[in-house]
Amino acid sequence: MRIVLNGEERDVEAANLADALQALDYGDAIVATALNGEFIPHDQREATPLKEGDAIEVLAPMQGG
Amino acid sequence: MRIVLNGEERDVEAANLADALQALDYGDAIVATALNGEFIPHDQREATPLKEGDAIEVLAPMQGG
Amino acid sequence: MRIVLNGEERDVEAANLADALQALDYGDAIVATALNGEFIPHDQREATPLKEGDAIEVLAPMQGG
Amino acid sequence: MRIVLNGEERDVEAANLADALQALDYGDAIVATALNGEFIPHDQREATPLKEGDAIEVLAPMQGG
Amino acid sequence: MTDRNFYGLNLSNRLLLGTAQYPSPAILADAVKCSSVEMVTVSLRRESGADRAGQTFWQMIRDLGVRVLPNTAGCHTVKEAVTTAHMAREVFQTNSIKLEVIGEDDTLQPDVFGLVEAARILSDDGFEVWPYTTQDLIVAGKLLDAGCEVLMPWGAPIGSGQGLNDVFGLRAMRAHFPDVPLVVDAGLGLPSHAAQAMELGYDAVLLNTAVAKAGDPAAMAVAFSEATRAGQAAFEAGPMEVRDMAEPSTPVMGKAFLS
Amino acid sequence: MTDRNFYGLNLSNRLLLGTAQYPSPAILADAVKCSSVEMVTVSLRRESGADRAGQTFWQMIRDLGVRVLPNTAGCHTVKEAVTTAHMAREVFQTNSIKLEVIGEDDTLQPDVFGLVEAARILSDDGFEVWPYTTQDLIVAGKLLDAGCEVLMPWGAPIGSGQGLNDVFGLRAMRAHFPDVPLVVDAGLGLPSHAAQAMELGYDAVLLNTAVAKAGDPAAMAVAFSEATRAGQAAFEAGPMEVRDMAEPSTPVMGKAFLS
Amino acid sequence: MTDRNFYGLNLSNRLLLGTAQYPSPAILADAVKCSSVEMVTVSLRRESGADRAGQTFWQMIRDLGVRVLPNTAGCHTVKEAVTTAHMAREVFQTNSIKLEVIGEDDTLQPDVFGLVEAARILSDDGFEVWPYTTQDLIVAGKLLDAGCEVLMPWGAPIGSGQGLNDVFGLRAMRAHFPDVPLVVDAGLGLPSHAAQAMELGYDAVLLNTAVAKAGDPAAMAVAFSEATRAGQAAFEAGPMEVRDMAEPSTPVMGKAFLS
Amino acid sequence: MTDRNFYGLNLSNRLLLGTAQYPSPAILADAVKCSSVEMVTVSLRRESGADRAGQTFWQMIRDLGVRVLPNTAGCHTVKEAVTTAHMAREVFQTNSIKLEVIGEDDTLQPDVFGLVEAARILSDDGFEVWPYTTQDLIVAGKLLDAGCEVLMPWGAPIGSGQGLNDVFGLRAMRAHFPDVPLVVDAGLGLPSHAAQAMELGYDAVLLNTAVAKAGDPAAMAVAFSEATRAGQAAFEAGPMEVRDMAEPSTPVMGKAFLS
Repeated sequence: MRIVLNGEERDVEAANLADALQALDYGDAIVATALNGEFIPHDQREATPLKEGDAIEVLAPMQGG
Repeated sequence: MRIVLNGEERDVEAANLADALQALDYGDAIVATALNGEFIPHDQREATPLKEGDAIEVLAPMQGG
Repeated sequence: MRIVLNGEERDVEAANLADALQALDYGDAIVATALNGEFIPHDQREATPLKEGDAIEVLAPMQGG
Repeated sequence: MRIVLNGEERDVEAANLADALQALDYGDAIVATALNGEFIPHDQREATPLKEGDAIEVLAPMQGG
Repeated sequence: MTDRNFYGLNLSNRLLLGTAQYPSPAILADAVKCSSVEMVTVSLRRESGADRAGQTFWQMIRDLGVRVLPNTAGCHTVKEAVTTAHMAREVFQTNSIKLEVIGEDDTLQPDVFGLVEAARILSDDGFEVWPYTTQDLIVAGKLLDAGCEVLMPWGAPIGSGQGLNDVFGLRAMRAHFPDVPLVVDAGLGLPSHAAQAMELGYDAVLLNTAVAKAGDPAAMAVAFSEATRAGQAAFEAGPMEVRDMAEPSTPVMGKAFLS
Repeated sequence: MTDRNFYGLNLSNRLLLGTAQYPSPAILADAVKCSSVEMVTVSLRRESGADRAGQTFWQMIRDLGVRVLPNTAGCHTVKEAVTTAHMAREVFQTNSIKLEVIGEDDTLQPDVFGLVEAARILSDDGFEVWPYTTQDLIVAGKLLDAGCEVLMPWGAPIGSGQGLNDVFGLRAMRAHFPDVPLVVDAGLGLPSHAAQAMELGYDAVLLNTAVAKAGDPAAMAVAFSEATRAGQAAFEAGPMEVRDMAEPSTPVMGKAFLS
Repeated sequence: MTDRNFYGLNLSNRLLLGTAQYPSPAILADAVKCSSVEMVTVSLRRESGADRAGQTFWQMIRDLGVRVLPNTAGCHTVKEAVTTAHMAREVFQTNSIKLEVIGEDDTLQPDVFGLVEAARILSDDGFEVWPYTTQDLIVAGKLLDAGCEVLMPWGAPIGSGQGLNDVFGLRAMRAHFPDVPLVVDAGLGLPSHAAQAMELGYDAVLLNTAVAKAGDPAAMAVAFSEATRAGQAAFEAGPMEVRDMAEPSTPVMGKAFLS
Repeated sequence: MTDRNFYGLNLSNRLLLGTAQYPSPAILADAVKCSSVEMVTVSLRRESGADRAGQTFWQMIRDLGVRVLPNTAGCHTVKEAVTTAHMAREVFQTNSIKLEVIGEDDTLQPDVFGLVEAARILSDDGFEVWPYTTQDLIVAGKLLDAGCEVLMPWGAPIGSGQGLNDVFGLRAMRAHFPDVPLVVDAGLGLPSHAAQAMELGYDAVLLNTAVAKAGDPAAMAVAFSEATRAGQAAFEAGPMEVRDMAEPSTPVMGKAFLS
């Protein structure tokens, strides 16, 4: 299935957001996720199905001012 | 009839705003009027009836910064 | 003998500046002395005779900015 | 005779400063003169003889701030 | 900049003058005439049928033959400001309005939220809005979107005479809106403040107290008028580059050796 | 202040202008005429019998019909300055001399020791000395003792255009010598600087680079002339008191209730 | 002021430090440790499953044992800011959020309209909002109404190092909100700027670039930390009255007569 | 700069403190101890054989174990200053002297003519002269020629608390004498002033009134001490470049797309 991960097109086979993170090698990384611009809390990732063309943002802590 | 003119209680007998201005000695003074906080254009004064307790503001040009 | 000590007239009987300091109760106080506007070092006080009308300044440490 | 005019070596035959100015093409130009660092007023130029190696400054009005 | 216009209006004198707080009407008239200002601000206040003070004032202003810019001074709400603007339009027979929506009484700074809302309502209703605002660029953008064609950021609190409190903000505003007529309104205390504002590239200055409360208001009005023109001319003439160190003005070349 | 004179000389235009660094003599002439300055500074430099550049310049200045104030620019010693002054007196036919004894080349600040000595020598010799000095009050006092009747403290380094670097010093100097004609000389970059100097109570300003190096020198000269007059007028008219907080210019009394 | 708290949080070190732009993570860690700051700002950025840069950074910050204040840097809309805040809350496990809604990219000044709206939404949702705002008192009032218990007016544009561009505005804000914790956020370039902010009565300063871009960031962090404490202490100690003229510190009484 | 010494003396604390005007000797002692200053200024005044006030004061200072820098405060002539210096040397058993030759009583500014003369006499006589001077570069040069190895330009009039009135002058002085120990003496009112002086590259600050007249002198002394160290550290750490416009501190790269 074709999705957009952090702005880049990717192919991934995953029933839901949680699976996708695994498939995309995030393992147990501490990240926050958004699907098509909406925040998806950690505990809702499994219940969040993906479809062709979905845009996923996976964010982690970074330097900031 | 008891009305409030520029913040002060006044007695005036007048069918409408135009009459009231006459009765209140404004004659042909260049003024703008408001009734209960709403602007009443010059040409609508006659068509604007007054009732007990109405608040009339009669304003004229003044120094300003 | 009439002298001026720190701006005030005083009577003192003393052969020299060293004696005068004793007579004026300075004892072993740490002070610097000037006679008629000239600095008189500690070790020259004895060799410094006084005469009627001499102006003596006796200065000590004080607050300063 | 070898002299220095405004910092440059020049040859000039002149008995005095007035002659020198003529010989050096100043004609009736409005200038002020100094000889070896000393101001020579206009009316003393003729009475001012020149000798080998004299340094002459000939100055005129110029822009200034 | 010279051919900059304000809602189509060309002002050769870029000093706009307030009409309040003068020792007497005669001195106000004098100040206006001597400084040949072309536009003055006025307001609306309660008129009594008995003395009709406003009628006399208005006649005096008309006799001066200057344009008037009515204000909404003292209005703290959108409704107050809008109603006052409508009343001013009828009385002064002009679509021009200096829009003030005051948000705080110690600084008399504008309530930029109410300001933008009132500006939109009035612009939509055909007014030419001259908004008294801050140096906030986002607010400025919203005012332009609302239909304003002139912006009037404050220099300092009204009547304080402090001058330009935030030169950086004024400079940024000029840079950000190169094509918008900008007027420094309020807070100026001395002619050098007016000159400085114009040197920054501003198109006009508006003030009142500094002239009205001067020992000699007419003379001060002239001084501000000249300083405003001087600052404008300097901006147009292209100032020198500022240097860190000194540079001789008198040429060094050709200097005599006299030591 | 208006009737303040400079060695008996009355100047209605309190802007004194330098004549150096202009793009062309024509532009210099233009700047002088347009701004109607009454006094300009000039210097002496080496003349060549061949081209006689100085003669042309001098004729041009005379045609302008302005007074000249010769300077001793670039002189670093008392002897140089004194000799130059004498040569200037003969050439320019004036006792007036702008006395510069430069002590340091990065800032071109005066050597106040040499300055006081040269001022005494020249004053005793009948010169009317206009000393280029600092804001140092003790130096100022010695210059007055030496015979100077005018003092010219710097605003900033010559040619820097920085404006008034030490407002406190200038204010203290004005307060300390209320009756002495004071001229801010050097360092001004914008008309607002000139206005500010006059608003401090100074009697004149002298500048060169800010006008000569402007994109349009003539227009800038006019701007400085107007700003100088504006600052002078403001000082005389009596400025308002500066306030910490705002004060409404439009009267609050009589404001309508429209909420 | 010492016992002023920020959403119940007591900070003995009133310097808040950003974590961006350091030459290396080690140097950042060093700066934090040496200056013993207690709270640092962080952000959220895209993570790649491959390198997981963010994980490393986050571990480093946790090892430092300081509190984190996540920001919404770069967000230009309410929606962006609100979504980012929610994501930050989950990742950083804190309700604290430094709310930035940028309105203009040259100055990076806040969009005060979006800021107030986002502040309300987030406060209602249980966030402790630290809003990056201007000196606008009306905006400040709306932020407090929206639920903010801390205000963070800018000193100058982010990363500019200009210091306090509008001292009047900062002073007015302090005077108007005596009981609100106020933090000067952004624009500081030197420790003296931080000291000045605290001397005005501000409760903390937040900065990043001035430390990160210093030649020796750790040393500069310490310098800012000390200057911040010094300014705070000075405000509490009660500064002297400024005087126009001099007053001898050394007593005149008792001075010897030696002439 | 850190290893800069003052006549061979190394000072780890670059704050020099005056000892006058404190509410009580105990508070002075407290201020000195808490701020761990290493050198204080003192003076000489008339002693009465009866109360011997000076003896008590001197004992207190010695108990503090700090170095003393005697001054010639209040001296208006070379003779007075020189004689006072000699008397101070005998009493305080030190060759160090803070040389003041006051020229004017409203500003207490130095008489630079008398200052240079007295500095030469005292240097030739073995004194280590710390001259209280202005920012005049030529005067500074003459003081160095006279034998001074430290220069102490004023920041503002003694006791005024105005801060640095002429930053340009101070900066020029630092640039002109890169290798001379420079101390800003007098006029500072707040710790930020001290930090600013050190950030300009000055080597120390000397003050009295700002601490002595503070509500809590000991706390203020500590604040000045910290701010001085902070400014020194900042100068050594290498400050960032100031920018005209904003630059995001938080990286833009990797920002999420959430709109």
